[in-house]
Amino acid sequence: MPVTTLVSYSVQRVEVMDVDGEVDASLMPALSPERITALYEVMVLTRVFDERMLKLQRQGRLGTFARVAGQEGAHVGAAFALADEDWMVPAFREAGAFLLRGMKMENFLQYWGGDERGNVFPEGVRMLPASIPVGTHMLHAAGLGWAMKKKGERSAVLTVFGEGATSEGDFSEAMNFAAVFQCPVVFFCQNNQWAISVPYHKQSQACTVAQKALGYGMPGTQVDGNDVFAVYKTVSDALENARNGGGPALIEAHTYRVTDHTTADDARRYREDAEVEEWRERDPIERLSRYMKKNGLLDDAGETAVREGAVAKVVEAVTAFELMEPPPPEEVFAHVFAEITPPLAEQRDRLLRRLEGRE
Amino acid sequence: MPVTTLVSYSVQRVEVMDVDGEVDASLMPALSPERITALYEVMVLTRVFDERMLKLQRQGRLGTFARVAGQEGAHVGAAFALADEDWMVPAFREAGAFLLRGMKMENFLQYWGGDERGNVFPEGVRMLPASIPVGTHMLHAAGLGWAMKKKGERSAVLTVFGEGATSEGDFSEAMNFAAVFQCPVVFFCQNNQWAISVPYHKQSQACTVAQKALGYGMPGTQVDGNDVFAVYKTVSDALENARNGGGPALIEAHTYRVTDHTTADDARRYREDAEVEEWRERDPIERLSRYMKKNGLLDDAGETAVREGAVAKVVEAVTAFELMEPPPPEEVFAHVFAEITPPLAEQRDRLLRRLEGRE
Amino acid sequence: MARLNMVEAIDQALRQEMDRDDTVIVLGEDVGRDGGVFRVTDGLYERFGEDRVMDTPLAESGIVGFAIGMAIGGFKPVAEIQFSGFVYPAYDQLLSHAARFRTRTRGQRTVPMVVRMPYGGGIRALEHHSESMEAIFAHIPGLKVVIPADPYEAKGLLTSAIRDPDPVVFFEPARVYRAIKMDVPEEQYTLPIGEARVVREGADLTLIAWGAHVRTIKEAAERLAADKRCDVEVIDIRTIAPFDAATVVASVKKTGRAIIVHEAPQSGGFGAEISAQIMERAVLHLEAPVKRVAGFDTIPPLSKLEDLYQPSVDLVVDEVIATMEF
Amino acid sequence: MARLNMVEAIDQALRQEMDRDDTVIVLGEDVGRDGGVFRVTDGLYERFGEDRVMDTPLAESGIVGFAIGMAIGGFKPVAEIQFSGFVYPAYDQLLSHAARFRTRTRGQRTVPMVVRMPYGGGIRALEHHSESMEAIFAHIPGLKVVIPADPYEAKGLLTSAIRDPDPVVFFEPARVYRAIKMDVPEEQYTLPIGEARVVREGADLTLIAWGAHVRTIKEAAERLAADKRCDVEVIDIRTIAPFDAATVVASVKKTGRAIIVHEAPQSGGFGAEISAQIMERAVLHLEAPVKRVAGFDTIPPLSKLEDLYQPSVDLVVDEVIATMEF
Ligand SMILES: Cc1ncc(C[n+]2csc(CCOP(=O)(O)OP(=O)(O)O)c2C)c(N)n1
Ligand SMILES: Cc1ncc(C[n+]2csc(CCOP(=O)(O)OP(=O)(O)O)c2C)c(N)n1
Ligand SMILES: [Mg+2]
Ligand SMILES: [Mg+2]
Repeated sequence: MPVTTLVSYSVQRVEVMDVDGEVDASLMPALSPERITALYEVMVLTRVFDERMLKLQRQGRLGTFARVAGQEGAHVGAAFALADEDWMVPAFREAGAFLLRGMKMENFLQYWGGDERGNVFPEGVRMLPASIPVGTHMLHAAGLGWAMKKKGERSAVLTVFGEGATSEGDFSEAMNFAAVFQCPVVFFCQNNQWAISVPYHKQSQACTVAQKALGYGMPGTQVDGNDVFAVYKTVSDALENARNGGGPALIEAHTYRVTDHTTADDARRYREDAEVEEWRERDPIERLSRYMKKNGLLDDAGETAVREGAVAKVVEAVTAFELMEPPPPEEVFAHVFAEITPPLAEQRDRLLRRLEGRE
Repeated sequence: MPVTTLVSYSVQRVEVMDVDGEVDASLMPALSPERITALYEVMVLTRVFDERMLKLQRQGRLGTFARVAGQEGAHVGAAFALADEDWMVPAFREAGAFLLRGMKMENFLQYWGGDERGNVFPEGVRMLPASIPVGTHMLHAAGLGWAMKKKGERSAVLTVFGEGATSEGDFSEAMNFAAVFQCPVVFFCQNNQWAISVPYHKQSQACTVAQKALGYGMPGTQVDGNDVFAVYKTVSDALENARNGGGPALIEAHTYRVTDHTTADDARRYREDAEVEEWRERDPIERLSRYMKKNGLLDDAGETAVREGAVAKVVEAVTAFELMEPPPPEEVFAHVFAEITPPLAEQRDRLLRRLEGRE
Repeated sequence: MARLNMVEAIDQALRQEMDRDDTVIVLGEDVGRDGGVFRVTDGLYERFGEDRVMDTPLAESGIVGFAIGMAIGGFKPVAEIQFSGFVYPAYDQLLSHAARFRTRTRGQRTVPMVVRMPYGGGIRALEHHSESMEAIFAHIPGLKVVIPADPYEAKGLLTSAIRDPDPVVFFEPARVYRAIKMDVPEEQYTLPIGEARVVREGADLTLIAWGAHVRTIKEAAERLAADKRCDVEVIDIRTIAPFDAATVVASVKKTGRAIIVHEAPQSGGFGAEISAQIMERAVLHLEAPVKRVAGFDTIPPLSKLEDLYQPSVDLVVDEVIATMEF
Repeated sequence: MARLNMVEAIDQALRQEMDRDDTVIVLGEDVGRDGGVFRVTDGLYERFGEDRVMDTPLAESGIVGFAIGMAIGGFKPVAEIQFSGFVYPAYDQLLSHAARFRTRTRGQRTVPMVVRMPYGGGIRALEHHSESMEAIFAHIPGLKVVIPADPYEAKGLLTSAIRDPDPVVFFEPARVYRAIKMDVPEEQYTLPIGEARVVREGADLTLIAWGAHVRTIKEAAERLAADKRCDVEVIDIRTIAPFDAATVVASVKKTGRAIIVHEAPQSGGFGAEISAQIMERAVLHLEAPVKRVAGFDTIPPLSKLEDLYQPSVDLVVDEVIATMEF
């Protein structure tokens, strides 16, 4: 038979909880009420923190940053599936995952306020800092995954990126390296439909991001990214499979950027409010709270309490942030190399002498 | 239904002619006896030329080059589907396509003998020179395709590359740009199973190269690359579809590199002779000659005549090549910019003065 | 004559050249409906449509490689890289292809193309948004590297760059984008690529810069003049490739002293090339060593320490005085 | 003590360091069963297996980016780029990540890694196989750039590079690979990164080079000595980043003359940095201008004209004489 079918594939979409908070019991991940509450709390904290960061930015106390409001279901859900031994390799729109993994809020503010010292994680936290060059960090995740496997650790790596990042050549190379070396890596794409002003259909002709996995011999799945249970379940399964030597996977969280791209952007220049409104109705936090209320895990008072608790934590962090000393000048030179080189020492000394002379 | 199938794909393999030269009439492309003879002649010429280049290289008259013997079915078959108005954007293992498109053999030798002037095509030939950096040139094909479309030309671009090239990020970007802008480009991969010493299964975990198209919303097809009719038919259809505004396509020609990677390589270091022998039996030229003999298009005497005709042409080209003057020193500076810049003119004049002083 | 900032001047240059020549195509990330993240391409999408103002996928190598194909196919692409900190994925296409097609085909295939991008620090930006790596482009044979210092320069040089038959990398100092307004003629004009510009004549010392730091050295010169300390000549290099040694050398022969100012890391920055050329062509005329006032050999610090990194007017003034007193 | 060529010396350095430290991993295109296209990794695959000598897919950015992850994960990757002409796709990973992780995490995440590659012309190679673009790496803050001149140097410097806690780009002059054999100790040894080396002492003029052209200048010095024309000091820069200005300056203060020789394009080549540093630190000691003998600002020509491009012993000798007679 001269025209034969060599391979066939299909791409699935996973949904566990609908907009009303109703769940499919057969797919519902095994999460204790405490864990669900914890998940809810960190999602709310993420939202409150994000809103506060916007204020700080508008006041000139932070630089440009990328808001996460509306994407808590995706990246918080995914990071919630991590074990302590796992690594996370983020892009720049995963504030909730930073909080969840143990980064202190004041340090997060410190970094986005223009001080590199805010990039230091508490000892033992397995996470890399935000990566600004789009699409480049997934290769680090692949290499890190290889390292974990080679050491015989039963751990996996979660790397997060936007759908725009899948257009970069490095994405393709990372997928391929991870597949060829069967690295324990979960590639998690927050497909929020926009890369600044470019909508997904101008970014790619592929119906889904998930199907990009097929070209690398890797499984690809789409989940409703505003359904935190679907995200948690799919990522948990993929991480566990990776830890067990099952190789990498690509997961596309189908979500939406309801905010501007960054605080320097004005999304009204290029998209319709109607589209945004439609997605606001699928808000991942409200959806979870509906589920929790229906299942006796939350009531209105509790909801207020969680929010107020979050506000209190954020206020405390902002205070700590504002008390921070600016970095001393020698910080510019301190960590270029393990040991400062003579040319750098000379440049540093010249600067310090000059600054002294001024004082 | 919480787990739904979003999209399904399958990848087909096209075969028209088997190893004995028997064809599937329903798929056989409409080619006149004259065209088939012409195709056969250029495949034989390519083989003879390749063998002669090897001798010249061993004698030190050519630099390192990549042999094409055994891959004539793939790249010659594909280039045979081009119209004059179409462009071809090659890698470095498509000698037959150069001959077919009208590059003079002596100029081809001149280039591989270390003289850039051999890269100049006869006026009106729409082809780019060989591209040595693997995987980079398919982007040029995409942009060129865009240009043809924008000008309203009914033409398409054929770009050829190896399976190793599909690992480079630029391949992914080229596929994506071509798909997003619906450029009339046929991406033609000669999957010869090896990228120097790296076999396909270490290059990619994907069963086929063809399925890589799916991630870009592009059709992907595999053909038997040693079956020149299958290649011609599949590429013709894809080019015609592209010319008609149907967008790009990826075609994987499943073939084999029976030679060393280049004249600088020794393939016995990394692969078994048995594998090579197996593929030699699928030789594309012999397969075509069996078909032609069965169908009264060729006999033993004709076979000898074609070969001898090819040898005569090659001998003539080699003679012309050997009569060529070496490039004059000013050639180094002649084409850096449209107009030589003052710093370059200074460097040139200094060199020329020095060379004069020596004479 | 309208008073324009650099963003507006570049936008106007693009619009006018696109009006004049319909093979000119603007492409890049967010250059379309959004008008570019700095609004440099504002209004072009509305005027010329998505076929001539193309929002591309997010891939810099793709943008430049695709533009090469467009150029070979008869168009004049003007590609925008959103920030120079993201041009590195395209470095290969620039070096290995854009800069080489003419040479390797003996002029048969050419790549008339402009790759423009904002660059440089001083804008309190994120990581990777403050780099000044023009030197690595100036070292690539076959590329021209143009860096305007003000709105007038930007319009004229960009128009020339678009009309140039060879690939041009066009660095736009982000710090200058909205910092100054000046008179810019409405009609089109060109400025020469390959010629430095004497911004201010002076007798005692030559200050040399490009991009944002032309303003730094001009201010330094003015302050020194106001303080009656010395009479400084100010040169805007304007195109670091090809480099106009003649103008620099003539000036240094006259003044006997020179200081080169750039924010790029000092080691291997383009200031070294200028110093070396002065050494080769004018050392006998020097009254003091040629100095460089440049960025440190460090990653540009984030905003809290950024000011330390940027050559300041103060620092330049002090170094001029030190050189005068040498 | 065995007589080894540079290929063998590097191979030995890799083998010994892999024996000593099992976190060292070699990766790249064809480094495994094939032993590398120049055979630099010959025998390593058989000895250490495919987990420590990894044939990667054909993707340079992938190799370097993956190696960064490996390094952060506790390994010491030694990545091979098959030819330096193909390193540009990886330039972004080197500049934007490898060189910056330490700075941006204040030392919490580091990238101890070596990226080695053959470079330079003189081997009658294809397009893109003769480049000498070391300068663009020396300009990247956070990278070290090491270039051995002979087999002994190669073994010691590579051993140091692998043990270095920071990313090192290691350029191997392809022309030297099999051109010379010399005594190389069987036992491991290190050579300092950041120190230039006085290869030959001399009183009249300092010749400066790195990589393959250390041999060029040594031969020039010897010929000049044999002809009793002058007594030349020869310096091998060895690590262009960090650059050891002290050794060069001390020499030039002694000799009063200097010529820098490199095959990279002259404009923006690392020779400019050296000249600029001499200007800044020793100009008063000069008896003649510092000169550069360098490649043209052109694409390296293919083999038929390649010899014109390479600085030759003849040319260096003539330039020394001209400088002496200045
Ligand atoms: C290599 C690179 N190119 C361009 C940019 C500028 N940029 C920052 S974010 C962004 C869009 C990213 O889109 P996506 O990957 O979908 O992530 P999202 O912002 O939607 O979360 C762009 C173009 C960059 N940071 N890095
Ligand atoms: C960017 C780049 N990396 C490495 C090389 C060295 N190289 C030349 S050909 C080749 C293998 C190419 O394999 P493939 O794409 O399958 O083509 P084939 O040689 O099999 O025709 C390699 C690694 C190169 N030329 N360019
Ligand atoms: Mg997005
Ligand atoms: Mg191959």
